[in-house]
Amino acid sequence: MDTAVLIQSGLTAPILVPLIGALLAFVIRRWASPIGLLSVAALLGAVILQVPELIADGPQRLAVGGWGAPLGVDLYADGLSIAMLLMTAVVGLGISLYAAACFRGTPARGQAFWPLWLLLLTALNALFLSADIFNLYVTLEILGLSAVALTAIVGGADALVGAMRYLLVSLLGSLAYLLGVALLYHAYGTVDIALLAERIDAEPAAWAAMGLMSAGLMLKTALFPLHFWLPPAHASAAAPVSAALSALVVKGSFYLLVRFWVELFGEIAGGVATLLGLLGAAAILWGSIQALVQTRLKLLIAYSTVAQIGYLFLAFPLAVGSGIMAWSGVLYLALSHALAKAAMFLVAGNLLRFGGHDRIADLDRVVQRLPLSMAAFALAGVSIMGLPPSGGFVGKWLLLESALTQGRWGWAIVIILGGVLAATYVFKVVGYAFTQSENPHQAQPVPATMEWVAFALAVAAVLMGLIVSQPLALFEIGNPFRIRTELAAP
Amino acid sequence: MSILEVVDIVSAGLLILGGVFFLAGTVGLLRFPDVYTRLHALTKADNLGLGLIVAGLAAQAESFAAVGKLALIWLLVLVASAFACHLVARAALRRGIGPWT
Amino acid sequence: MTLNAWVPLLVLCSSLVPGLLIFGLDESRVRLRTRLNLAGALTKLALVGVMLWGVAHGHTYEIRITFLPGLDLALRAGPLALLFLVLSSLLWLVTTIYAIGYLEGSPHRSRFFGFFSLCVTATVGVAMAADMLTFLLFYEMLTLATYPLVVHRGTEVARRAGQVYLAYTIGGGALMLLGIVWLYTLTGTLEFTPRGFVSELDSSHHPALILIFVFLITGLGVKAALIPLHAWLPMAMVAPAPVSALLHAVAVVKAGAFGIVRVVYEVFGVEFSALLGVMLPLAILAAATIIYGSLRAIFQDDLKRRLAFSTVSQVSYIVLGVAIASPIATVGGLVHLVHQGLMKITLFFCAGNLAETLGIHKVSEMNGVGRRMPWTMAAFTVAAFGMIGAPPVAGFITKWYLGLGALDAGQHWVLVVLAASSLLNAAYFLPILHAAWFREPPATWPEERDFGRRETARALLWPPLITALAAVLAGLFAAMPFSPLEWARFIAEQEFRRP
Amino acid sequence: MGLGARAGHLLLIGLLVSIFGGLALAVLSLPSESPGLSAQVEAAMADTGVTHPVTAVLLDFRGYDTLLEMVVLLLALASVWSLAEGSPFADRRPGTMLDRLSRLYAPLMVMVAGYLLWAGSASSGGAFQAGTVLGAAGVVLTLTGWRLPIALAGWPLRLILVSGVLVFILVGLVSLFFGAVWLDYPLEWSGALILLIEAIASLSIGATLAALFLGGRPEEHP
Amino acid sequence: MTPAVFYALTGLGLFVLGLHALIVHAHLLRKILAFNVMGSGVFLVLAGLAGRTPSGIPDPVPHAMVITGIVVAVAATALALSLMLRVAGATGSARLPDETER
Amino acid sequence: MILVYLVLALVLILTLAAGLWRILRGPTPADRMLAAQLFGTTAVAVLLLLAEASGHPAVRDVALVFALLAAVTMVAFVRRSWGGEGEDSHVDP
Amino acid sequence: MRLQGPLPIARTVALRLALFSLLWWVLTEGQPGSWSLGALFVALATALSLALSRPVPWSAVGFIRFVPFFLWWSLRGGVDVAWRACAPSLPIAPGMLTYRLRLPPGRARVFMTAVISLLPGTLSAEIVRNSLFVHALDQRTSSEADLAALEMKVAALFRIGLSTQPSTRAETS
Ligand code: NA
Ligand code: NA
Repeated sequence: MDTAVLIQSGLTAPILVPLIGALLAFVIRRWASPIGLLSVAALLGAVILQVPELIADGPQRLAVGGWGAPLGVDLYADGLSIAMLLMTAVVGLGISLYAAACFRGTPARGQAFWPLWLLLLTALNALFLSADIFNLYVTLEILGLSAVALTAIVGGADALVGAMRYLLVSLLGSLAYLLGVALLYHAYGTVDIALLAERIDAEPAAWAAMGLMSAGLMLKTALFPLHFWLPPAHASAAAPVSAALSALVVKGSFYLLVRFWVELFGEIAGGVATLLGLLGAAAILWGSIQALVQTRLKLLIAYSTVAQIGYLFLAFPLAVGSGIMAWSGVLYLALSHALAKAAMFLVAGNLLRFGGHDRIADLDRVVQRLPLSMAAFALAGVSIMGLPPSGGFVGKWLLLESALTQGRWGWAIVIILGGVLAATYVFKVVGYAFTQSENPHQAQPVPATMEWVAFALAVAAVLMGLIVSQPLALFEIGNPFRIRTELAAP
Repeated sequence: MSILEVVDIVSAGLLILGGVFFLAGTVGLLRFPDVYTRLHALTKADNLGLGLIVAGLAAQAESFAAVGKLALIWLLVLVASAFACHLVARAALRRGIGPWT
Repeated sequence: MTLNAWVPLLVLCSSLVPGLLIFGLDESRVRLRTRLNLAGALTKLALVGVMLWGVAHGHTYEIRITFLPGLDLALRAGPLALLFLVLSSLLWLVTTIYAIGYLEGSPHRSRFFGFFSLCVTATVGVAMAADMLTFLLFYEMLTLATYPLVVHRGTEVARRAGQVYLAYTIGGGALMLLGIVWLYTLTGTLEFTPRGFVSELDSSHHPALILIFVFLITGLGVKAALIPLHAWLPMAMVAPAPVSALLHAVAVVKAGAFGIVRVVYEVFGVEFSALLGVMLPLAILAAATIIYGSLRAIFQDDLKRRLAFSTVSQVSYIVLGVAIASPIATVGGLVHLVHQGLMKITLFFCAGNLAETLGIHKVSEMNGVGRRMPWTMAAFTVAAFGMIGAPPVAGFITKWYLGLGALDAGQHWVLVVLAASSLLNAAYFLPILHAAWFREPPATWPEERDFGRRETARALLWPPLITALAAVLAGLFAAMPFSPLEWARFIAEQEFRRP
Repeated sequence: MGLGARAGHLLLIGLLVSIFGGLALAVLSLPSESPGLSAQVEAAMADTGVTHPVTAVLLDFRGYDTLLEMVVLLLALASVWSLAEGSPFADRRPGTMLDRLSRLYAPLMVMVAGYLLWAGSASSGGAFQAGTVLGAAGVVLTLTGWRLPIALAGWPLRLILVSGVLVFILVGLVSLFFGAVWLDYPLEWSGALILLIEAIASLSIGATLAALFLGGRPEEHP
Repeated sequence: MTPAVFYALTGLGLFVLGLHALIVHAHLLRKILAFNVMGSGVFLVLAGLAGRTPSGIPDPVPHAMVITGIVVAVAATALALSLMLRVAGATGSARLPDETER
Repeated sequence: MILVYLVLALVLILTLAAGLWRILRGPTPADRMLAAQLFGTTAVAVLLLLAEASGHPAVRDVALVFALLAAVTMVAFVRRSWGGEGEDSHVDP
Repeated sequence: MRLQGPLPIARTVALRLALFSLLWWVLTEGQPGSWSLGALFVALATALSLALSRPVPWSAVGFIRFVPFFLWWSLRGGVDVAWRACAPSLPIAPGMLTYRLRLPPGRARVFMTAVISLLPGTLSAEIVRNSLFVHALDQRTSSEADLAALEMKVAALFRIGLSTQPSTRAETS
């Protein structure tokens, strides 16, 4: 065996580890839960092992099967991919621990959960590592189908209808994407992103492909006004699934949008950036207001996701003038949102299990009855609102700085307003958590693991606001945002 | 007139005849009054049509194995339609669809 | 890093660590909780004492970590920071003792004292913040840590008050954030510097700077309860009395006022602020708040609401002192940071005692209460006279220096405001004193509790007596070294020192 | 349909027509001749061990895509099994005619599947077509009352279902021993390894498709 | 018009027709069928344009992609049908709740 | 000959279309069950003709698979649309 | 029902192996190099077929006699229905016949049921006990005699001796 090749092939580990785990969990159902936990732990290890490699040698490219683009499929990892992989592994581990405790009482549901969940992680990692737009189509499908199936595993009309709508949207997005891929291949004779970047030009085929692929991915990311499917799906799923959907799955398609934008479309269609930003701004306002008027906690959190997705799209217009700052800010928001939103949905799961419902106004003194969960909710809320010190604050700071440096006041006001609205809906929940409900409910015990996992994720979201320079340095490995050096120099 | 031309003519004749039976089957399908009679048309005429087409193609085939494969295909269709015919008729009968008289 | 660098961090931790530990404590562990509270408060006081001595002898206490490239989070204990630090750590100790007595036997005390400690942590963080970013961090932390105390009782009224409190403070915080980021994009630094760091900017940026000033003052004015941003404060009166004390005297409104001091002196600089033309509007706003708060206070029958409007009025003395832009007025404003704290906390302690012991919540129920609770009402009387500005209580010193400063700066209208406000102060305090001491007590009190020989519980009685005494001493020994006045002078000298 | 709905429908049609127009414009703007990757494929065929270019693309050049595609199938099955309570065809016995037909056809289908597998390396065909036919055989048998023995319906069946993906991964890992990256088959073994993958994959695909068609988990209905 | 372009345009037509059916029809089975029509359209574009090689022998790469795409479509359809049955079982209707009026 | 194949294939496709139109109109569900049969037979014929016309004998394999799958479709169709009616086990031992 | 003659299992296995080998040869169109895989699948298919279909007695002679009979009747069947479909007067008179089967239940009966549908004018619709319900396209021409003749051929193919007399009657519908 050649150690150099082995190390290089380590890039496949984030894909193969959860995949093999999924196969084992599917076959050996009795041990699905430990197999799942072990796989996710191993996944985290495998991803962390990639980091020093990346820091030492810069971005990695691996020609799977030894062929190399354009004939074969390449894997590619730079700072951006690694950041997303780390996010997936960390949040994934949290969700896995939670799920193991959550499904202990319902083994059938747990056995259904693990293979699907591990396949979802496989798909996410494969997506973050792929450099090939057709291969990405397949990963997108795995991601979408596993997410749909996970949404449905609780059963019940709400979850099933939510899952069905999600499936329709997901398939529509994939088909639009695939048609775009078809056009790009036939226009430029390759599906490798790097090669496409060299060949792409502002011409009808590229424009059509951009429209199709962006629309498909925007649909999957649930960017306003294509968000309609998200709240019912995310709100009706089981808690660990909701967490995974909001924290991780929507980031997958967003990541692709960023990649494609930076590598392929940004050059040919700069003007569309403003449109994306405007949709993002609308998402922030609309999502937040919708979150505010919800009476059910999980729907509130789901609409908050709609709003937070909006933030991610502010980078497109802002990056035109400030480059890395806006991208870093958005990436920071994406990562901390993953931690915080996962924590919030897990807390919602705890409250649901505790009280049997998630009506906000009927929360019955949960602050003292589930203090750890509520602390987790509040801390996650801090990051969602963007209060210091938290990952959300760093992200918003960078975005604000990028907007104000360019004197683009509109964006700055939207960023600020979104934070205020977020505070309003977060504290709506926190406020009712202090009061006694008029409809007191039977309290069911909540396993300690389920509380601690949510808390740990929330704390991590806050801590991201104190450890900033390392993640920022990681993002820049391999110059994923294609910042030209003369611009990047201070 | 060479052997090849004769084969071509025979082959074309068989093929066209096969097409005629397919056509007749469809005419029956359109004209016959109930599901049972339409079944007659479909099963018998189309199978004969396919058999004639297979025969026509077999005359052109490059090898005995190819002839065998063509025959195999015909046989498979034949068996399937014979069974299907019975099953559909039975299903119709059990659903209380009376034959047209 | 020198040993000194760790001291600010230790000051933070002296309340943070007990707070986190208390969260984990079972409700019934009363003794352990009390010990943790007192140990934290005493440790903090000791550490602050060390720094006070050190700063007076020219030592620096500073710790910083990198936040973003080129932007640090930093804590530094300078003279201004210490003024606030001493006040808050001293009053924390007293308030803790008071709260232990006040909440005896009530539910959720672990949560209460946990957040109480976090509140103080945030306050000392605000005091020691060495730049605008760090300031913002602790300022927002203060908002978050206070919220659970405001809604502590868990009633619908408390929840509503909490929402109003947040609506104001979060909105203010958002404006501040906008101002801070904007400032940063212009200057590339946020570090508090004596006489400010923005004056070098090209004059084309002056309109932007004015707007930034407005954003920052608005954000800070919410907590400092400047009109029209004051409405949350009277509503927050639903919280338990120790919380009111904390809000009004130690933490929240003080953090706002202190922030205004920082912004005017160490971000913009007094002279540059005057150059920008923002000082007169600020002074007028402060004056208007002073008058408005006093006027509203007169018509409140609810004792705590009357005190709350009094706070609205009194805190603006600090802002006024800053806005007059003369060294002497600065001393008056700064010293009032301490003086108002001592006096107002006394008043709230007393109000809490009346509520706890006799069930008295309204001014109209206070007839003859001086005979039933002489010690409490004695402390109340001292503080009230201080508020009015009667010598030798500390409030007099404040008004004296403010008046002198206004004369010095040629702003004679301020004297009118001061006089009017003193009259109004008298108008809402003297009737209380008259009723308490000179009216006949009723046959029964609304809800009397029996404390045997004493008029009320020991833990409730000592704190107001101590703070009232401190208010008198601060006035009597204003000229002594380390007195609030001397320390304010020390600060003012630095702020107005010619480079 | 109300007036508003009609207007909405017209709007929709207008939108769709313009989408079509835009896409058609893109298609018409493509160069009329384009080699795509056919030249590269042809040049590399000698290194694949198979002779049919589509098979070479599917199992060698873009074998990773194919692996993921088999994951999709498995995922669909895992999803369907997580959804359905049981096969709707649980206990109904077929009639004599159906029973006979299936008994006659099943061995034929196995033969055809084998043939398609063999044909894949040289002409169109391969694991997926063979798997489809095998799956059809499974469907026919199950529909006509045949049941997997209970002893095999648990993990042995699941092992068969995952075997396609598993073998693909493992064969891919073999290449690591030869100092090559994952899925880079050593040249002299390439054809045989691809055939191995295809053979097991077709079995697994067949089982998956049949199971997908039948819906529920088999072990719940012995 | 070359056959390649003809196929591609037909494929685009199918795509758009399927999209129309997807939006207009409320019944889930029709929506699922609409996806299959759209998918066939995409595959037709992908495979049809592969015939533009100078040699006339179609480019094998898009063909392989189509095979992959078909398998994915089959899997997705199977899941969709299964889910549809569950939705129908749970809600009593194979339509999404807010689309029942159509 | 190629012309014969192609024309014939076209004719078959047209008859298929006509037949399908008839079948899908019903009127009974049993009529629709004829679709599988008509479709299977005609499609096999068309595929065989196209295999000959295109010179790709491999297409014949598609016809073969089609013939097999047509039987499967029919079995599935009959089984699925039987809907709860009795089995014929009472008919045969 | 009576089996005529023993059925050595070895003969059946050999026969089926040969059949499937022939099938493989047909499928691969005689290309060499396919037999390693071919042997595997021939063995698999044989095993499966043995598991699914027990050997039954049959007669090679009967088979050889049956094939031309069947082909001829199929041709007649096709021509018949095509003529009836295309004739302007639509000369059909459909109806149900009931035929009393003499073949015992089993493969022979299945075979007959299937074949009837390919023959002129008849369509097997249902079997109840020993009664076979046949749909006739033209009651006037479809005769019991044809069905009996077919039954005899099938019986010969499966080495079955028939005893009772055939009987059909038109069903009033
Ligand atoms: Na409540
Ligand atoms: Na290779």
